[in-house]
Amino acid sequence: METLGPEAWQAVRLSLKVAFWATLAAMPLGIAVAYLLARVRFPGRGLLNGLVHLPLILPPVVTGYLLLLGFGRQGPIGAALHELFGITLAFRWTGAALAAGIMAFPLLVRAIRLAIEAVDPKLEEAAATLGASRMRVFATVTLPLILPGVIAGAILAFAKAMGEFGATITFVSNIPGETQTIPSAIYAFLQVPGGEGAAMTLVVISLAIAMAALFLSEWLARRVAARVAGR
Amino acid sequence: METLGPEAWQAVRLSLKVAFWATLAAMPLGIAVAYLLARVRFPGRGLLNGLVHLPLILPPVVTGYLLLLGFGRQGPIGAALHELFGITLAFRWTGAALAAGIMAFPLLVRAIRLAIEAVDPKLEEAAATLGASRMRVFATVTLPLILPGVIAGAILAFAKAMGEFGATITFVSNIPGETQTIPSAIYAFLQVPGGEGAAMTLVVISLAIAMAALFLSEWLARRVAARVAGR
Amino acid sequence: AEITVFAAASTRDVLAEAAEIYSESSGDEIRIAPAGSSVLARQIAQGAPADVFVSANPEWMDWLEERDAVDPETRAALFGNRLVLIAHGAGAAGSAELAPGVDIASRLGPEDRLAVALTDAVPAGIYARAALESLGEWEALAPRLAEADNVRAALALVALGEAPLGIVYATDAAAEMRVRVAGTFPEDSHPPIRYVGAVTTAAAEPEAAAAFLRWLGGPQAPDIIARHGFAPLPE
Amino acid sequence: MTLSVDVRKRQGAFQLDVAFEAPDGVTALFGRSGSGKTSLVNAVAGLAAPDNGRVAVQGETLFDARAGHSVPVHARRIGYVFQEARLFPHLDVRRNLLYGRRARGLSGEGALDHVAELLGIAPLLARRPGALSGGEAQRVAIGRALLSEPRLLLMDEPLAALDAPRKNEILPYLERLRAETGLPILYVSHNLSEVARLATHIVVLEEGRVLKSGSAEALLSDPSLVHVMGLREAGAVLTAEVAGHEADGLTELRISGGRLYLPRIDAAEGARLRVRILAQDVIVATERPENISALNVLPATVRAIRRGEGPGVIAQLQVGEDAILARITQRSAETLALSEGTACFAVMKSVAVSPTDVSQGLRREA
Amino acid sequence: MTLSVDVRKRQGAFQLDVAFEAPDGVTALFGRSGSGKTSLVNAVAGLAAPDNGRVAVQGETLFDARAGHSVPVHARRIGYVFQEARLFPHLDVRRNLLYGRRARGLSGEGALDHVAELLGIAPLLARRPGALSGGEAQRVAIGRALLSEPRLLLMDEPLAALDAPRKNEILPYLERLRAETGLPILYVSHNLSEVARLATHIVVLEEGRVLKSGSAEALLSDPSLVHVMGLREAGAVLTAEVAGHEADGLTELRISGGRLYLPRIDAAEGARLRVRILAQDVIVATERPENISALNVLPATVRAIRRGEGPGVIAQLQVGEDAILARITQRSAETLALSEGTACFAVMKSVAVSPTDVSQGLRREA
Ligand SMILES: Nc1ncnc2c1ncn2[C@@H]1O[C@H](COP(=O)(O)OP(=O)(O)OP(=O)(O)O)[C@@H](O)[C@H]1O
Ligand SMILES: Nc1ncnc2c1ncn2[C@@H]1O[C@H](COP(=O)(O)OP(=O)(O)OP(=O)(O)O)[C@@H](O)[C@H]1O
Ligand code: MOO
Ligand SMILES: [Mg+2]
Ligand SMILES: [Mg+2]
Repeated sequence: METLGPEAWQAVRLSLKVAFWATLAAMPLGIAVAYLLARVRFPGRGLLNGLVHLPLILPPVVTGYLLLLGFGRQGPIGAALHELFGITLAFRWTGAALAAGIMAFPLLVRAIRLAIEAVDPKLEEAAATLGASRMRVFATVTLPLILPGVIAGAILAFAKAMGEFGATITFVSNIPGETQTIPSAIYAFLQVPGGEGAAMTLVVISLAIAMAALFLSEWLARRVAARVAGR
Repeated sequence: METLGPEAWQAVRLSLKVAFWATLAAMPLGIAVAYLLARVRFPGRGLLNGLVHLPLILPPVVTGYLLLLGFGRQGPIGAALHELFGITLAFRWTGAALAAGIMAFPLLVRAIRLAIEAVDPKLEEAAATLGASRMRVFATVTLPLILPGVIAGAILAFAKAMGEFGATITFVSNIPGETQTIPSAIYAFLQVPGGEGAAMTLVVISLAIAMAALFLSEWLARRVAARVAGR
Repeated sequence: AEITVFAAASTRDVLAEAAEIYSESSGDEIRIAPAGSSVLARQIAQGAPADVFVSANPEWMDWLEERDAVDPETRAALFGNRLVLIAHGAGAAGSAELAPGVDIASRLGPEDRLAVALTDAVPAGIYARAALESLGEWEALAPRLAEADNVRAALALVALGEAPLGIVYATDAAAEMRVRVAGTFPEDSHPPIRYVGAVTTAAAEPEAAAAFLRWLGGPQAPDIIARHGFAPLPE
Repeated sequence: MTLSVDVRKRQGAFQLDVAFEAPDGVTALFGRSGSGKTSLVNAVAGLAAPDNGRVAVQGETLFDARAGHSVPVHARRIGYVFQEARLFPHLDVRRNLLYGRRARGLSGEGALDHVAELLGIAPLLARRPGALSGGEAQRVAIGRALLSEPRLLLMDEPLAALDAPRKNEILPYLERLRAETGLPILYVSHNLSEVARLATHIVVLEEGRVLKSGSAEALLSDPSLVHVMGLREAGAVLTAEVAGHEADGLTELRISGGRLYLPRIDAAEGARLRVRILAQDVIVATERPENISALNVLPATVRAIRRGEGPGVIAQLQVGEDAILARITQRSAETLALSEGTACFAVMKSVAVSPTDVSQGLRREA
Repeated sequence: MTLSVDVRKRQGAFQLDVAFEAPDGVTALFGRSGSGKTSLVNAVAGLAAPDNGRVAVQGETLFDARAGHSVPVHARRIGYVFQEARLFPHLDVRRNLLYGRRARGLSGEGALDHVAELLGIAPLLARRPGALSGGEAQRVAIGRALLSEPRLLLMDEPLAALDAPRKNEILPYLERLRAETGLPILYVSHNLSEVARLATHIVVLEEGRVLKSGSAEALLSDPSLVHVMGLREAGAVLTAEVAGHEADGLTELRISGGRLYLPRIDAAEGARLRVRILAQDVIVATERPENISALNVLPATVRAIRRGEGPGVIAQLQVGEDAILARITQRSAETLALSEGTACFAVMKSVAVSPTDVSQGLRREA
């Protein structure tokens, strides 16, 4: 393995940052959407479900392209965000986080949704008879019970976000220090003669991080599951 | 939207074929691995879990490259398959199916695994006291109960397989009628100025297919879940 | 000043080395953002913070010009490349020019394929197709291609022996030990391979950017360009 | 009326069609397995919306199909002890118990200690539900519902999983609850002695309909309900007044037809209460038996002799203004030549009318 | 010995340490909530491995910690009716019932119809478990276990969810099962009259240990177990022989101390059976009462008077070679001047000793 230049290390740090924020930001929305899909019947439920899954289904490049069209500086949403809140996503690490978050979103939602569906509604009923409103039931019964699922989903989303490439490079390009994540750096190394060594080193690093995350997820989820199962 | 040439339609048909077989072939293994991960404690469990998740975490190009190394004509597995069974994967639609299957595998395993973990072990115990061996318990109790999860996972895997691009093109390249799937065709269209129209038409087609699959999955899973829940 | 260069991925190293040298003399910071030309062009059209665009083919530059996203005044061809036929395995480079009637198909086994980049999408593939057509080989080879999504992937197919033959840039062939050049396509068998650069209309410091581009076309650059295997352009 | 129910609901082939009014106190829902008890209780709790009808508690309409009105479950303030415990697996026993108090913003510890003590779950407070036995879990579930301070308590066979001594420990608490707080309870049970002990009012369900509804006294003495209640449970319920407590631990009760001596009852002199006398515990004698351990010998007149299947008959005896049932053999009836109008004595042991069948704190007609 | 158990297992703060041998027939596991009954039954079924010890059924060792031997659950051929029904939700009732037969390769329909009829679940065969009431589900679970043709049946409070008439319908079937097939049963129950009716052998657990183990007769008559069984359930079990059936529907039984008349019992003349007489159903008289509906009046001698708490005493009476317990008031004991050696009469109604407490088909000592 080759030793890596400062740019590569920058990519590692950036990837961690991007994946972390992407996951964190996706979580509340992910939980809300998963709850809607699992427990509420409403028109457009199928559509919402489809929408959530889009990033999984579309080639990532297409997702990136659509993001560029929508959230780019010229894009309607991108322009509005900039106008109203001074938020720029295009070609910033925040945009990379958006892309990574959107790509990881379906995984997050699925994991949480399955966890919610596994919660016995009888327990929620019992909580309601004890005076807990729907919100309270969710916070005090459903949420603690799905925690293993949420953790597993979050760490999976994190791993996915770490590995996301196509949508990210298409949306926010490959600017060192700003949007060049590990996969983008790998791509860049692979595109030039003699870059394979550095690319492999990065692959190994990202593998190590992802594996560590997965082990952590298993371990956490098992601990939480034991607690939650009342053992 | 532009009208599509015969090559594009060929890509649509091929994508369906590739995704179908990828999903079908991944299913038994996916169920087995999910069962192992969910219900059996063994050394190397964490490693197996990590391995299964690799395709989700690695940039797809890297996965494709690794496939090429392993399953290519010169690769040890590819060569052995060719020698022993006359199976060639390289540059064949079967290889595309392999790539798609491997990329979709983690989704399949996760869905099934969560479903298995949601099955009440008390029911499996009850089956054992009635004389059912572990295998029989699995076939007659666990499997029927996880069916909604399996269906949801399978259709998700199918959708993912339909959208897979990076690993596929890297492994089996882009041979019209053999390995040129919808995403490859979209990618090609996007590479040239003015190709967006044709690309978008294909995007819409693949969206339609994926959405149909998702709706089907929801519907099936709900029906099966109702049956399985004993209602 | 800080200059961001959106560069066709294959030019990252050559531009990075050039930039390092240029920075020392000029004091400007140069950042290279490497990606596919098509991706970069679209991003620039969407207002990407690029000061300079270096494209692997002129079409995407034309496309940006039409959209007033680059300054035509600053557009310049930077360097060229050659298209070569490569074969799996190490060995001496046969640099012989390929001529009509070379019958590449006959060098492929019945199951074998010729690795190229996408022939109707990626520059290297488009050039390869043109070259094969002008040599009269296209008919025979069209069904025997393995088209990769970029030229480096085509190179990898040959390097791993998955395809015995491939068509790539000379720059790629030179650095890969597991392939040898089996012949070079005549310059006139395909449109000239030109990497072109221009300053974007959105550039924060168009002057500094233009200066860098001019420097690339100037007398110090050819050494660096040649060292990376690209073909310096005649004045 | 505390609870007014009038609901119709179809479930597969089963049709629930029930209307009744329940006064304050404990209303027992009695009926065979599958008669619709749980379905009905769910409708009251708001867990299943009836197709049609109306549910009101203490004058407040909780559900009205015609008005499209339905108070959400959590706002009904109806406690529910389910047929299965349904404890929250992620919370320890203490926090399970306090769940309802927290949800309703009630302060906790004092009430918790009290209830935990009474239900014998104080040593379990730090445990997780997964480490409880079946009966322990059910006691926690009862405590949890009580602690949420509902205005109506639904209990779906809450004691079925408990052993007899534990049952006998909890029952007095439920009685006291009824007496002290006046908390109205809708109580599902198969166990007639539980029902007799707790219920002031009984609703008998059969195949989704109300077969009979009325005061516990009337229904428990109703020979026409013997097929639902079981022969062994046939009997009569009398209203009695505490006449005094005696030194040897017996309590003297006054009934319309005389005096009854029972093991000490924890009620003040003058208190009115209900006594259940099972038909099979009553011996009929045509002359006053002497030198016998049975302390309760009341003059009676045979009102009717009903023959059932088998060798037994039910003799309905008039004792003062009350009717008592006696289950005796046909042979005895013939030997004693019992027929309508025969003067006789009803003989009952004190302990046969044990506290289990004494209902305390009877409220004057609601 | 049919079942030989000697297991130790720690669960949190709870220590199970139980050894007993159970003969053929029905062995009742009796004990308060949390005493370790379910834990023990699980160890026998193989669902939880003991830390230590040995389990053998009909001479075959199923578990032996020292030898590291453990037969897998499915190969033990031990049926298990769980405290909760645990029906397979994805199978209809019919296929739930046949599950064990299919797993063991037994043919089905005849046996199925028979069992479904007996348990009253024939109309439910096409239903899904989700559409069953609590009691219906439990009946299906019983049928499912029976149909798997186990060599030992574990039942963990199988009837707790059933109403009295249904219980009384199922109990005879369990009795017949015991009599006809000799299927040994380990039966967990809180309900002493169930236990009395079914069990040939009783194991009393207290805090994870065997408090007492022995024949049902001995244990049900044991005054020292009153605190576990509850005062109301104290009584005696006698062995009797059918002397004859009379025209008016009564059956005459011969016991060591005389004759008993009971409502008709379905047993041949000469058959031996067991009769349980509750202490609270026995009246003591010092002269033979006349003109009284109680048909059973047996000469007796007071063996002992035990005072408990409260106003009651337990009089142990010698009736022939048997001991009978009578629960009477202290006042009566004094009035009648009962003391050791007093000659007296035990008076019992026929119906008080109803079929529920008659155990049929008693096997000669196993
Ligand atoms: N979801 C359902 N679909 C169809 N039928 C149902 C459903 N739930 C219950 N039933 C039927 O409705 C009837 C009443 O059920 P319910 O649970 O109210 O009975 P229950 O009186 O509580 O019985 P138990 O004493 O056994 O608990 C039963 O016949 C049952 O089979
Ligand atoms: N997993 C566990 N961890 C710790 N303690 C446990 C666990 N499971 C059961 N116990 C404890 O073991 C004891 C015996 O439980 P078990 O379920 O065997 O009781 P039981 O006699 O069946 O009671 P019940 O009649 O209430 O069903 C109880 O005190 C219970 O709290
Ligand atoms: O230089 Mo390219 O556009 O990656 O083939
Ligand atoms: Mg019920
Ligand atoms: Mg138990």
